[in-house]
Amino acid sequence: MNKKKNLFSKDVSIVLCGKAGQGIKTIELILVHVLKQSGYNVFSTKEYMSRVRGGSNSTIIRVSDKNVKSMKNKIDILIPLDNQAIDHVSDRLSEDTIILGDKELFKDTKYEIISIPFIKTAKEIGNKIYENIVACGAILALFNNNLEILNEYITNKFKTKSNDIIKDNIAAAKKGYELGKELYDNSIIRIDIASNPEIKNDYFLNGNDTIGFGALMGGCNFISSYPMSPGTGVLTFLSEHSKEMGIVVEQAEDEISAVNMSIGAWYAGARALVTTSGGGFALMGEGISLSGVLETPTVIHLAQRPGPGTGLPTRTEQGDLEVALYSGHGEFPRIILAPSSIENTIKLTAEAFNLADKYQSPVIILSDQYFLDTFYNTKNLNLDTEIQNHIIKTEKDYKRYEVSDSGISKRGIPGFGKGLVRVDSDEHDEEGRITEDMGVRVTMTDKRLKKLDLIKESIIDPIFTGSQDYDTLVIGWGSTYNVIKEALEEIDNKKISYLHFEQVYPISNKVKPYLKKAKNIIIIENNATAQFSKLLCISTGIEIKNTILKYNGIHFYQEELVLKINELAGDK
Amino acid sequence: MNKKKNLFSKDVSIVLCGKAGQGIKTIELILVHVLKQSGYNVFSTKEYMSRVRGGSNSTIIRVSDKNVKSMKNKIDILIPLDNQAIDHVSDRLSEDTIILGDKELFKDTKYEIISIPFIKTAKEIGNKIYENIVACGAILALFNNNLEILNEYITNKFKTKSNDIIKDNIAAAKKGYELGKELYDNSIIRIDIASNPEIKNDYFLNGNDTIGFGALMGGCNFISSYPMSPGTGVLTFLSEHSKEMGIVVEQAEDEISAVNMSIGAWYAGARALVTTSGGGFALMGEGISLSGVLETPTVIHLAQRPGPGTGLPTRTEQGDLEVALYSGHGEFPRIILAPSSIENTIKLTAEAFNLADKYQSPVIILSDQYFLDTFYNTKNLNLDTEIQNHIIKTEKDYKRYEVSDSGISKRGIPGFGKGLVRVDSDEHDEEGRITEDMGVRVTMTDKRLKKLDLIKESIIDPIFTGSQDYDTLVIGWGSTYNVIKEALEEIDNKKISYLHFEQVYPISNKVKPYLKKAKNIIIIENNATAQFSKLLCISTGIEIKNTILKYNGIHFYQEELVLKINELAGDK
Amino acid sequence: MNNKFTIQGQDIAWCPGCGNFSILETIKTALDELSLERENIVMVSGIGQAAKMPQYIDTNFFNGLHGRALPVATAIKATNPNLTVVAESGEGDMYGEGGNHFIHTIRRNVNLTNIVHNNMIYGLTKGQASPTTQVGMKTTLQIFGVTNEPFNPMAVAISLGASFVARAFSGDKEITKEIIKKAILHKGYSIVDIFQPCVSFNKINSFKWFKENTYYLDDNYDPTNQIEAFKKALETDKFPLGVLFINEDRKTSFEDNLVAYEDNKLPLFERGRDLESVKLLIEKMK
Amino acid sequence: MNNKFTIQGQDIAWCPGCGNFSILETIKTALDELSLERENIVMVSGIGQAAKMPQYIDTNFFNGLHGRALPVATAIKATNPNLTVVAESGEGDMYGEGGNHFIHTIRRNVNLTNIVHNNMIYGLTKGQASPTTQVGMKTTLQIFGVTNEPFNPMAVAISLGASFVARAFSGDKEITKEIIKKAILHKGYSIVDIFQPCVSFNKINSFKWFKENTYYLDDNYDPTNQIEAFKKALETDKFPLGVLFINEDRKTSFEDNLVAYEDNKLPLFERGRDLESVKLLIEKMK
Ligand SMILES: Cc1ncc(C[n+]2csc(CCOP(=O)(O)OP(=O)(O)O)c2C)c(N)n1
Ligand SMILES: Cc1ncc(C[n+]2csc(CCOP(=O)(O)OP(=O)(O)O)c2C)c(N)n1
Ligand code: SF4
Ligand code: SF4
Ligand SMILES: [Mg+2]
Ligand SMILES: [Mg+2]
Repeated sequence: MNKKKNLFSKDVSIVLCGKAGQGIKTIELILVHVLKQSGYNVFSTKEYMSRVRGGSNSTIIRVSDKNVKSMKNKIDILIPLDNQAIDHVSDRLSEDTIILGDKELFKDTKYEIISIPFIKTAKEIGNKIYENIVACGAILALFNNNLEILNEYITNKFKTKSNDIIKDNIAAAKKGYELGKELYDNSIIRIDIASNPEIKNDYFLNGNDTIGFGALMGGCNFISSYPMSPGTGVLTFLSEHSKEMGIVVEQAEDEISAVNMSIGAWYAGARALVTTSGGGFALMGEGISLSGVLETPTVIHLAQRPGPGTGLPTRTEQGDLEVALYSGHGEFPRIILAPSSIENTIKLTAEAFNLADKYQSPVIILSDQYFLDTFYNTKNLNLDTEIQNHIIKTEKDYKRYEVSDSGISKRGIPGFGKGLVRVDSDEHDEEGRITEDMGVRVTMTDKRLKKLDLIKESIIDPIFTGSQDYDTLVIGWGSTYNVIKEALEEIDNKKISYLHFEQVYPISNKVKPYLKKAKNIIIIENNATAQFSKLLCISTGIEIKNTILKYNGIHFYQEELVLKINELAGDK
Repeated sequence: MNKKKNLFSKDVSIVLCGKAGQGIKTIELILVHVLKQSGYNVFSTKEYMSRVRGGSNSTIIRVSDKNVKSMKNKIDILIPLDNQAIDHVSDRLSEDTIILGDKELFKDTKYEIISIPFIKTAKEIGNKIYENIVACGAILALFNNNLEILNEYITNKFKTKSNDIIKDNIAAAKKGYELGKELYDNSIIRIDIASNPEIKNDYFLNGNDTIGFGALMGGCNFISSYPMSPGTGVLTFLSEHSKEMGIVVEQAEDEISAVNMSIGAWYAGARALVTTSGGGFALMGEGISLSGVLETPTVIHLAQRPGPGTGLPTRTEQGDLEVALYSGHGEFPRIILAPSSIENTIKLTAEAFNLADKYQSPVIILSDQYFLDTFYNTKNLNLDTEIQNHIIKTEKDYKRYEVSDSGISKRGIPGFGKGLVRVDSDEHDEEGRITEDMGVRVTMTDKRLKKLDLIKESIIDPIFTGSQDYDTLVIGWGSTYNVIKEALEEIDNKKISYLHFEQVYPISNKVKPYLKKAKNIIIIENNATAQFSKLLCISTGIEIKNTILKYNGIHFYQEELVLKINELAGDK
Repeated sequence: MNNKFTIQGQDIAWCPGCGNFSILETIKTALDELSLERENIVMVSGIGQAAKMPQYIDTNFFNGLHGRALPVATAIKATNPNLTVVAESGEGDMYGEGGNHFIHTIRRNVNLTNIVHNNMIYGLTKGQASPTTQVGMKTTLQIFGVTNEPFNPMAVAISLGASFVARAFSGDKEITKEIIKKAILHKGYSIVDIFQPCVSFNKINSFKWFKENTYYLDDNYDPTNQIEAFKKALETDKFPLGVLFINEDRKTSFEDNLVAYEDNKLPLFERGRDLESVKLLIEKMK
Repeated sequence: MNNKFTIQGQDIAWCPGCGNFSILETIKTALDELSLERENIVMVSGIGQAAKMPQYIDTNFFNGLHGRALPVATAIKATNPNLTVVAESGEGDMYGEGGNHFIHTIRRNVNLTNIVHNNMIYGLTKGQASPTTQVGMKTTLQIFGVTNEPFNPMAVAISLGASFVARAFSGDKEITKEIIKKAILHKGYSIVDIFQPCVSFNKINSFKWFKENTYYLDDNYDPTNQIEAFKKALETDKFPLGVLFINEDRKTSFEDNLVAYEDNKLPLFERGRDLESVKLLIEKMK
């Protein structure tokens, strides 16, 4: 037996891997909850195949004495739940990785496995399905934690089920705990990371929740969408709160209907959201253009996954920035926001509704599978957002497109006031009636485009981290925020600073000096063609030549960023 | 009475204006044909409202002693066919404009009108509808031309109708001719432009025809489209030739069906075309992405009109470059061609099919209403194009996505050879089967993107005009070619040269030196946001600051370009 | 005929003699006779000749994209159930480009009125076949004649158990007006497919042709029987006019079923954001 | 059961117990019994669990976009009428996202076979309502229960006079195989809607439920009567299985009507470009 590291006192990455349908999601949910409630800093994310049963999916749970918000590639403890699991993550295993599994499943593996009889134990209690809970109990024991919170959780989770089920689950947890405790007590594995009771009061939610809550904070009361991974989660979230919060929820027959419904809803006074992924979004281009010409707001959540075509439905990528930026024919302004952290996204999403309403333009929220599926605990949720409602009560002589200095006309809605609200996707005059007058055409185009200048006045500043005195500037956008930040913390080079964009369009003029100052710019994107670097080129006139790109369907790991940033920052 | 210019010996612009349904199109067709057959250089284009009857439409016929290929704003002779016509074009009238009309219609106009009793004359012959032919006869007389060719044309046009109809039309032409001849003989209007019998042998066709013939030259044998102005013309063209040329023509239920049909057709061995306009194209984004991931070719003709939304359905704009460039989610190569002249477009369009086939990628032909509706005579049609057919007969072990050095895999089709042709919009392996293997994902993405390098090796060179020793470089793309060229000829400044793009994406590396050399770059685009300048910025790293933009729904006129180029080239 | 829905001195972009003029008059009269307020009506349309209708009626309107009137109308009604919503367009728009929305709006049973001007041709784009163009007809595009079977909107609507299904003829203003009034008053989705001559591009299905090839259902006709209605819908030697079908089983409309209105009947715009509840929910994430 | 359409040693991504396995077997057997060659069949699908089917059959396939199998299949057939074309997908794909293509493909009468796995749920995306989900069923998304009326594909197809309309049940492999064979042999558009239990997300419409809530049309049933077929299509207490309707009036298929094949029967890829004719046409422009 090699002398593996068996004591984890600062940081541990535990990976659970098994088939779809085996209930990894349940273990994940239970463990992260219980660990966090026990006062640990917990980070968790998952990767999964596009199938309902079978295949290989995995979840990582990282526990640390610091509030970590991203993950490393390397696995400290692997818990394989079926016999393909080890192969599935084999390139993330190191000499040091401890594999904790049920030997029954791994009769002739070359890997060394510390066996826990999950299955036998579960069966003894009465059913193989208790395997999950046995595993939960065992893992908790490695932390030398107690079972109280788990038992509470179980009782609560199964409260609608029979008493027997609760009893069996609690027994399973206990049995698992005992098995794990043995390993702990014999110093085979010990996770002695300090817990902190204050963490109990931290928030603990994933990206999907932040967008859902953000929508609620932004006054969203209408959602029409067509299911598409990974965009569906937000639809489900709002449906779950539809009754209490008074949200109209409709599953549309297709994405074209979804986006047109949302524009109709805004027109009539709702605050509507559409959620989708790349392929569905590609069908909404005409609708976005409609929102542009009508100056009727719309908010679209575009949850990215790798394309083109159907691509990799359950994986992650930042490959849809350009389609978000340019889809829809003709010329009109838009706003694109890219959620970057759990802390900021509730506010960011709520702002999307205010921005759409204020500028009467489409707003796109550009997230991705990685962001949506990632949890970590945090103390600070930025909830500081007000509803800015820009609807007016109309007078009799109301003109929907009255020309104003700012480009913005007051927005009325039908049935509120004495005025009539006329909107037309043809070029129109101030009253909203079709026109072919060339002068009016120019006036209206100018009016619409002028709003972009106004939008530019209040762009969300990019997040700058590091010293003002840098040689190298690292640039990121969207979901890569935490992993880049933590990689740079690890690199700890005062000459490298970091600029991260939560609003990716339009780009503020303030950005150019940051770029000009750098001797070396490195842009990091989870795509193959560095789409954001092109946008920065157009916006600032500066070409960025150093790119760190990844497009295998997986988000960045900390280690690879450390390596590549060092490489590029070094060789000047 | 002012002393107006009444003798035209080099160049004359005649504008016919009237209601939709009044038959201006007929007059235009007859006149341009007869004038060209009489040996005149003829240019003609039109502008019209989005309605079937009523409103105000106009056609310009420019006759010149040179082979002119663009138009001026100013009207030499206006022939108003209804009482709103003069108002409709009033800002194009000058002191010198001669208005030739039926006084009956203009009882209390402030304009001076030389009256010809079109209506009365027509009625005398038997029907108000002969008004058109009366007008044709009269105009021809101003050229001191004879009636032979007109009579021939009439006989031919109405050959399926009764003899009486032919007789009446010929009589109407004669009557009109006599009325016009009076004006000529009395030196009230004389058009004494030299004709040249060789011009009879020139080609005379409009942009729409060139794209239609180009498709035929490119071996197009399938078209599925949904009608949308100004894209419908190409569909109608191919339908008209469907029987003789063996073309499958189907009007799809919507644009999504159209683009998916076309991809299915290519898959099965056809050479398919889709024609549409911006709004329809916006619906095809997902299909374009499908073409990208399947590496199944597709050719889309995107006939631009002003957006966003429904916009101005019958007007012109170059506002859809960006949507052409970026629509479709995910990352994959594409090619965009922008027809610029009658001479080159048959070949350009035919090449679109070869390029799509060779690179197994979407190819977009980006025209616009102005280009499609514009005629001029020309001696040189570039017809030098070969069919490059890239389909192979498959062997039993055929793999559709076999990895190759170039990125291109041999393309088989079902039913041709012993192999099976499997294509999947999910990420796939060499056999075309769905995969979630990250390594294969990267290989396949690289393979697809690599084709762009290959495409870049044979980009159609931009057309350079002028001296190599320039200070100012004017840049244009697509339909503006002739008007910019003729404006520059008028400016005649050796320090200004001209670079015009017929292939707008990808941009060749050869272009950068042209831009670097210039002290001053002026880009001219028929849109509001200078979309091509942004693409040049990304492609070359050079920002272009001088723009001449027009977005009122109308193409550029020669005079305004002369003015603005002089302005921008001057104040350096 | 002028009433409060009339806009004075407007240039109407239809061809002289077009059946749309009668429909315009019919609808204005119907709205007026129903004593509806201008501010409380929204006319939603797509793109086409028929879709220009809202331009000529003095109410709120949403003139959206070709084929997309129904999703917009659905959302408007769901956002503010107090509004009277009419979705009006041509048959190319509603059954061609918008065909998918047509079938799914029927399934939803949104309480709106869907008026389709069926001229059996694409008018605005100058004469291509529409989904209802008859086989054999030659058009500007189908120069060898149409070969696809025409779409039967009545049969499809009935087969999906649509709430109210009627067919009318633009030429008969009085009867058509009464049908439209019934449709608007009907709770749930109602469709009125109106035969409308296009004098410019459809020389076959003219005013005269429609007169000769239609008849009115007689007073004894019972529109509540789905099978009988279906039989009527299949008749094409002479097309029956009138209310073909009323589905008495469809008692609840789309808006009725929305949980958002279960405890609160206010239209969405009249509700504030319930910040406290949201914050409470977020606090639960601790 | 192995035949020439079987792919050995493949990992099939469906859940154990899923009705799709039986359909897979049924189709492979049907193709084999029809003595079709692998190279001459194209399976076209969209996206979904059902849409994975072509991956598991050793023929040509085109696994395209969600909802878009029918336009692709139409074009393949029109480009090469010698191929046997099957368009197969789930009911969400065919009647939801692809609903517009469904109705217009029926109108065209393309000579292809449309197989729809109707599990009354969105399988791949984990359990949202599909167009055929029954009212009241609670799903991962419709947590308060479905309220929209289910789409009736049989009734709609019959109302549009579809050429061949059948319904089957995945559990009955032998009968289903025979229906599929008839559908493929039928000239013109044929649809086979197959009830298929989804064991993961549809706990209501289970194997047992389908068994109990269906019956086979008896041998005396005459499928050529549109009205009778319609009546059958409306039955929902127990759903009839078998060939519901054959439209004897539809004699020509889409490809038959294409002028491109009037003088030349070759599939498009076998024809060269007729350069001379094109040049002649261009010369006429002088
Ligand atoms: C997405 C899109 N495709 C195509 C068009 C072009 N278009 C406008 S109206 C129309 C058809 C009109 O026919 P119909 O709906 O029957 O109305 P009608 O003009 O006959 O009243 C078409 C194809 C468009 N505006 N948008
Ligand atoms: C344009 C688009 N929208 C949505 C999706 C996501 N999606 C994939 S399959 C599917 C539904 C599957 O349901 P169904 O067609 O009934 O097939 P099943 O999985 O039940 O066999 C959806 C919504 C997609 N791939 N593309
Ligand atoms: S084209 Fe036809 S439908 Fe359109 S306005 Fe003219 S007559 Fe009416
Ligand atoms: S989710 Fe349902 S349809 Fe999909 S494979 Fe599993 S059982 Fe079959
Ligand atoms: Mg019509
Ligand atoms: Mg399904």
